[in-house]
Amino acid sequence: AEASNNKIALIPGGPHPYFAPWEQAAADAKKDFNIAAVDFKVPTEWKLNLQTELIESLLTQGYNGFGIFPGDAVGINTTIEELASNNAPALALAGCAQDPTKAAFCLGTDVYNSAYLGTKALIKAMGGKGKIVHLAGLLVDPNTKLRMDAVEKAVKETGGAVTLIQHITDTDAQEAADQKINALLGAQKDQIDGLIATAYIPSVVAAKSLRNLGDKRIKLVGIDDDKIVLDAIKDGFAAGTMAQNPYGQGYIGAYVLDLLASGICKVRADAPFIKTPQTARFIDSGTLLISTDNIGSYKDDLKKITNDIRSSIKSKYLDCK
Amino acid sequence: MRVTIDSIGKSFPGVVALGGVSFEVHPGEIHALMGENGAGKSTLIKIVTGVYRPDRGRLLIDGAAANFASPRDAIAAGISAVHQERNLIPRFSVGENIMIENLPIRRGLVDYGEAHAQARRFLDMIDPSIDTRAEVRRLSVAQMQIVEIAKALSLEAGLLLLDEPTASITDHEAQALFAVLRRLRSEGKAIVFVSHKLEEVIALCDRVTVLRDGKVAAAGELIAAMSRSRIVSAMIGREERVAEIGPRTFARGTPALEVRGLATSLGHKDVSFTLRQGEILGLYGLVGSGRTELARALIGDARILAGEIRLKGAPISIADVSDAVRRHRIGYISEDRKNEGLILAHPIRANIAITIWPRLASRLGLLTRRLEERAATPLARKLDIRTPSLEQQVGKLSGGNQQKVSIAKWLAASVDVLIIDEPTVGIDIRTKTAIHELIAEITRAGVSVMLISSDMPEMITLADRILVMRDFALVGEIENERRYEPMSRRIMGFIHAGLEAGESQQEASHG
Amino acid sequence: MSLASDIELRSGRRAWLSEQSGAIGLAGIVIIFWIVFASWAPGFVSPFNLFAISRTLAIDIVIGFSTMVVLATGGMNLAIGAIGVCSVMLAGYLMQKLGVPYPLALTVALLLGALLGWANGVAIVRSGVNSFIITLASASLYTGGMLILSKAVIYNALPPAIAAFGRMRFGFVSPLLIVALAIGAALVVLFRFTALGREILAAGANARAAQLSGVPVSRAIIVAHTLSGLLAAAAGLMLLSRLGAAMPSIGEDWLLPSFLAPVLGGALLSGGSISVVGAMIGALLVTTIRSGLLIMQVGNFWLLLFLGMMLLLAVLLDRYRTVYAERRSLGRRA
Amino acid sequence: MLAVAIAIGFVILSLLSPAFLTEYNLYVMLRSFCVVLVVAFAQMLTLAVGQLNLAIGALGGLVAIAVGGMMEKLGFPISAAVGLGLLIGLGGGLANGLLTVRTGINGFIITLATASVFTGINLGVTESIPFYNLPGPFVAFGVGRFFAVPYLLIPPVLAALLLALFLARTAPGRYLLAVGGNAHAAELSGIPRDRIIVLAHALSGLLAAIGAILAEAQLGSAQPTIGADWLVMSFAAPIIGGAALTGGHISVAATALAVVLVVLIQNGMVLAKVDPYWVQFLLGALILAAVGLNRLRAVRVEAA
Ligand SMILES: Nc1ncnc2c1ncn2[C@@H]1O[C@H](COP(=O)(O)OP(=O)(O)OP(=O)(O)O)[C@@H](O)[C@H]1O
Ligand SMILES: Nc1ncnc2c1ncn2[C@@H]1O[C@H](COP(=O)(O)OP(=O)(O)OP(=O)(O)O)[C@@H](O)[C@H]1O
Ligand SMILES: [Mg+2]
Ligand SMILES: [Mg+2]
Repeated sequence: AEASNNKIALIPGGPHPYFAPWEQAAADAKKDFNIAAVDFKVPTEWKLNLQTELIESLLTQGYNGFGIFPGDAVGINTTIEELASNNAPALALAGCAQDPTKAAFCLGTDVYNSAYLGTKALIKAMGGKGKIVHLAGLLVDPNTKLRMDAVEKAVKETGGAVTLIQHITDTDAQEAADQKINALLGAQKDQIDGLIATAYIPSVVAAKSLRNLGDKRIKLVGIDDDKIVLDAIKDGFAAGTMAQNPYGQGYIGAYVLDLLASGICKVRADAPFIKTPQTARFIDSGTLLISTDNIGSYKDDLKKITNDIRSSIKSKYLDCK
Repeated sequence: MRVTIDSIGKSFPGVVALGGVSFEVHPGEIHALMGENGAGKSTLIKIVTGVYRPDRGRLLIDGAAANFASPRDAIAAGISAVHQERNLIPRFSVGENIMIENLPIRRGLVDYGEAHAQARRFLDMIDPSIDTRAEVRRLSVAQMQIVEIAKALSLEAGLLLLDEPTASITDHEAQALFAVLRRLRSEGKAIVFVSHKLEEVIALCDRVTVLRDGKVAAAGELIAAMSRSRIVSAMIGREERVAEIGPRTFARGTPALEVRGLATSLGHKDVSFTLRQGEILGLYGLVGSGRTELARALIGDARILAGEIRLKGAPISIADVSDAVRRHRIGYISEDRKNEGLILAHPIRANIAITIWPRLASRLGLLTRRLEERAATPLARKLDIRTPSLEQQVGKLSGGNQQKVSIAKWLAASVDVLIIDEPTVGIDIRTKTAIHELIAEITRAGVSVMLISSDMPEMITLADRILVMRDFALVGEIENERRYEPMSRRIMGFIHAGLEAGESQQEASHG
Repeated sequence: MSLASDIELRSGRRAWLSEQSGAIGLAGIVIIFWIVFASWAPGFVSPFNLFAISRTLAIDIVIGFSTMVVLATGGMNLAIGAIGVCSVMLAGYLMQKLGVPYPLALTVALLLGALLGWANGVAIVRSGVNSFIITLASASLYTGGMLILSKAVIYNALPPAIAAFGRMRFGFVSPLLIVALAIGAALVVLFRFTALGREILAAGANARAAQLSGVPVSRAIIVAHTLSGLLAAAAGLMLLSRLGAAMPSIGEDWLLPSFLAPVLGGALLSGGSISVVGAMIGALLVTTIRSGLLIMQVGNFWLLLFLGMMLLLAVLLDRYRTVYAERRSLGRRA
Repeated sequence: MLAVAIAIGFVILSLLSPAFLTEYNLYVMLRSFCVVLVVAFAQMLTLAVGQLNLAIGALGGLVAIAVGGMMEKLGFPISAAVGLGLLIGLGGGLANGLLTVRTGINGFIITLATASVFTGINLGVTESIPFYNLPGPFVAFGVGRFFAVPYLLIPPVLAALLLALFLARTAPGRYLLAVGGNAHAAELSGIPRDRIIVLAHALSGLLAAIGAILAEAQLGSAQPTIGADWLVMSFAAPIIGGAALTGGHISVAATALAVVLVVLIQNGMVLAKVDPYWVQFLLGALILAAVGLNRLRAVRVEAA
């Protein structure tokens, strides 16, 4: 590709291991697409105002393309709008901004679908019946509501064979998660047949707790590929986990932002976006269930998905000169 | 221990507290340090005890230069002090407070039995009635002062500095203290004694140093060779006879405050009296007899269990203190100026004006500094408050000047009934008269005053009638004839009648 | 140096200056930081960055005020974030679901803030329990109530005027900053020139002495908490206008910043002493350091480290200045 | 007292849910009690001298990743890593204390700033990626138990006993409370005020480090986020336990009871399957109820 003098920033919502692959993705994208700068910039804390301050400051410093994980799906929109009015395109990466938004599109995991598929996988692992508990993230995060709905939908489809005992929320902090999940297992481990975790931390904590209990009866489907969860899958303490594609999000995001910022391309009005409850312009960055079958190869699978999306994205979604 | 103070100087922003002071304290003497409020006495004591460092000058202990960086150093050098302000740990027991410099340790742990036993020994020198296991915050002001004295004695130091130790205790405990001090003198200890009570200074001390505006006005003169009036004129700087308050003419007016059969949650039983308009009604009693607590009940700060309070003939109920002050116009000057009288961090101006804020505010509801200043200045002048400016934080004034502020603010408030608790504690003789005059003046303007004081001469000078309280009950009422001897004998008669009864009871229970 | 006629001369301007010396000194330090950042961080003084700073600053100031008014009483209010979000969600609900015109909706939301603050105050005074515990519990109670009622939905179809206000620019300042300054002016009047404000301070400095002077201490505490609630609601609504949406996550992270500005500005945690101007400059100091460091590209994960060190540096400078000033004034007079 | 509220809660929960009194649930509750307890003690010590320590969580996070890093990356033996971790905590607390005392700046501001410094180092070093490969025995300690008693409970209980003894019966402990009760009076009594304040901060840092290491053992990994949510709880427990923010008045036992109370409430809400939207609300209401009960009793006692 031609050299471009764009400066692209990839900005997560705050420090979190999920985003670690973005750093490599940024470096790879800079090299592969010959972009002047692709930088991974992390807000110091997981707070919307720190994220918006960081973005504003990067704009001041001449960055002109922004891949953002919205610290808040709605709250980020005023900032994205401001970017747009300064001719700096923005993409929502990993998570979406809520419509109406000026983000060009959202490239991320379809949280609703992922939670739905995860629950389906769990139900399958349980043999189609039993009682489950949903471990979710921050209640004030709108995605949590989506995930709760998705879990309920999957449960309802079993026609009563599976029942949902309860949603446990606000388990995003290590210690809160440890306390709540252990309290749950302490009290009702005999009544529970399955756990579906739809946030990073509770997945890790649940995997650990089941291992401590030595309980292989209770099935767990988590999210993300934290080492503890992967080990739990290997050793039979978890049935699977829903992998997301953070590297692909960062890599493809930087690629598209470069094209948009250069003014070469525009987003096609009639592109075949997926419609989700959050946005009408969604591209699935790919999600897959990691289980014992593919635990050795899932990284390659994700790489393949990434390359597929990358090579088709220009023709499918963009309108280029 | 011989202490030489050599041209010591100390300044605070806006004030030269000490401007080159020199004198010497010898072993085996009680050395009086006198001076008007703000003369620099406490500052000097704080320098000797390492609380402040002098700007200039030297301090010599037995001829060797001493350079104290902290009170710790001074204590280590064998110096102990009772400071003017109470300095106790409120949640610690009396015994632990007394022994805190020197807690007995056994096998690495504090030995409380031993601590209380030792504390008992020092406390007994002054007042055996205080329990060493009681928490200090539950004590009365006077009891705290006694604990403070016992604490200073416990160090058995070579130099003992006492800054107005008798300010809020009665004669009874003061005499016990003097006996201890005389014994220490005979053991060769050096003692510095600060007091505004000339009589006790003359009776107790050997020599006197007088400070005036931070300078020495008389250095180490023999008391025996000084007359009362020479000490006074050295203090105030001119030949001036301190005016005695003139005879009071008090026309028996209508009742302002009537109390009938009052019983309180604090333990008062069947208290009844009448305070007439324009009258000064004295309330005398020993420390802990319940005078302060009665005042508390009258201003809505304690639960009233039975009885009736009438104001100008109409029965009233008092919801809380601000109700008493703002609706019923009953004011109370606390004996505890630091905790209850003043807002130490706020300027003099605001402290004086606080009682009249709502009234001061202009029509727009705005309250300017100027308005406050206009109200406060005349009072500050009348009471001769020594300060660089009315903006000075009250906490930075000398003890006596703080007391003046706490009085001034109530003279500003236009209340109908004013309860005054120990008004002239720590006040110099000249200002004391001024305060007496002011109290008389407000009564002439129609304010009715209830005066609580442990200072018998003050009581006999000021009060029109005197109530005597003992064990939370009124035991006597005397028309004041303003002659000291017979009056004090009659008052003590009421108190002793009870004391003897109490003692014989105690003996009975022992026996 | 007894009380002489020069009292009148000494007070007035001199007194004002000495009282404001803390704020003035802090302002000096802020200016130093501005000079440093302006010359080392390209873009720091660009119109866009100034605008961004002014907008962040405005909200931080009002959040700081909300805590400051209870610090004046010697208490704390841990519920300001909860009150803020309740007000915001109510405003969002009124405008989006009920179609209430925005001036009315915003007023009602402000009143809700005041009401919740008032409830805190009453609970503290009536129970005699520490404000820390009461507001800790009520924060949970208010947030919980909001979640139960709103089910954590977001209102983002608000009248366009709301978001437009947040985006508006006067030169390179946001009108939000003007709102914050106006609130500051009102607070100056309250604490300096009204009996009510002075009573709050007196109650904070020494509740017992104030009470014995006839100050209705309970009322002062209730008023301060009501005001705190009102200010928390105001901050929330300013954020609403900035974000253009009412969301249940507002206010979660207000707690520490809300203390930082007033305490930097010289407020005592023990009560009775605050500085409105100081709090504003304190907020400015923090915003300046944060923005400056971001623009100087101080590396990513290490940013917090530098932020902490800059903050230490600033307070040390301030401390040194105070000590130095005291020495000088002594030297002159002695 | 608080104990009454706890007893009531205990009875209600055991009636409500048969699972409550199972050995495993008791173990779970005791386990979640450990870290909070030590953290509350850490704050309690600074409260004792009338100061606040906002850096407890940040220091804890730093110690956690330092210990994790030393064990995983540098291959230090457990004892060395833990020892050094405790030293870091002590050092951090010492720094807080010295800065507060030497500069005369409010401890609130100092610890707010140092909190930022500690977290900054933490994030700078880890880039927020946890250390996972902690040595087996260390992790085993975190999950081990003797019937319902987790091994993890041993350090906090020891800490509580030692602290109670320290505060009640040793000279430095008494000085600590004396300085908090009336700093000026303490100074006049020859107590080295500054040194005592530094001591309080240093011990606070040490306890924060213990809390961090316990949390690490409990979670089985060194998370950079350890400590992030300690702040409010660290104050809440001592203050619900009756500590005065102005200093000089704290209680080890009451603080521990307050922690039990809060843990009980949280555990109870999971057991009772409380609807997520009601969790926050009930938490607030129950804390208020417990405190109200406590207050009512206090008033009764005073009136009597
Ligand atoms: N910390 C301080 N800051 C400012 N000024 C002070 C401070 N301490 C004392 N002063 C001033 O120094 C002067 C001397 O005060 P000092 O307390 O020594 O007087 P004193 O002789 O003890 O008076 P009193 O009889 O009223 O106790 C007074 O003018 C007082 O206002
Ligand atoms: N032996 C004692 N031990 C502990 N506390 C006591 C004792 N005697 C009295 N008190 C307390 O001391 C206080 C004495 O009451 P109060 O202050 O009304 O007395 P007073 O006559 O005004 O004397 P003064 O104020 O001079 O001490 C009360 O709070 C009482 O509970
Ligand atoms: Mg004095
Ligand atoms: Mg009394």
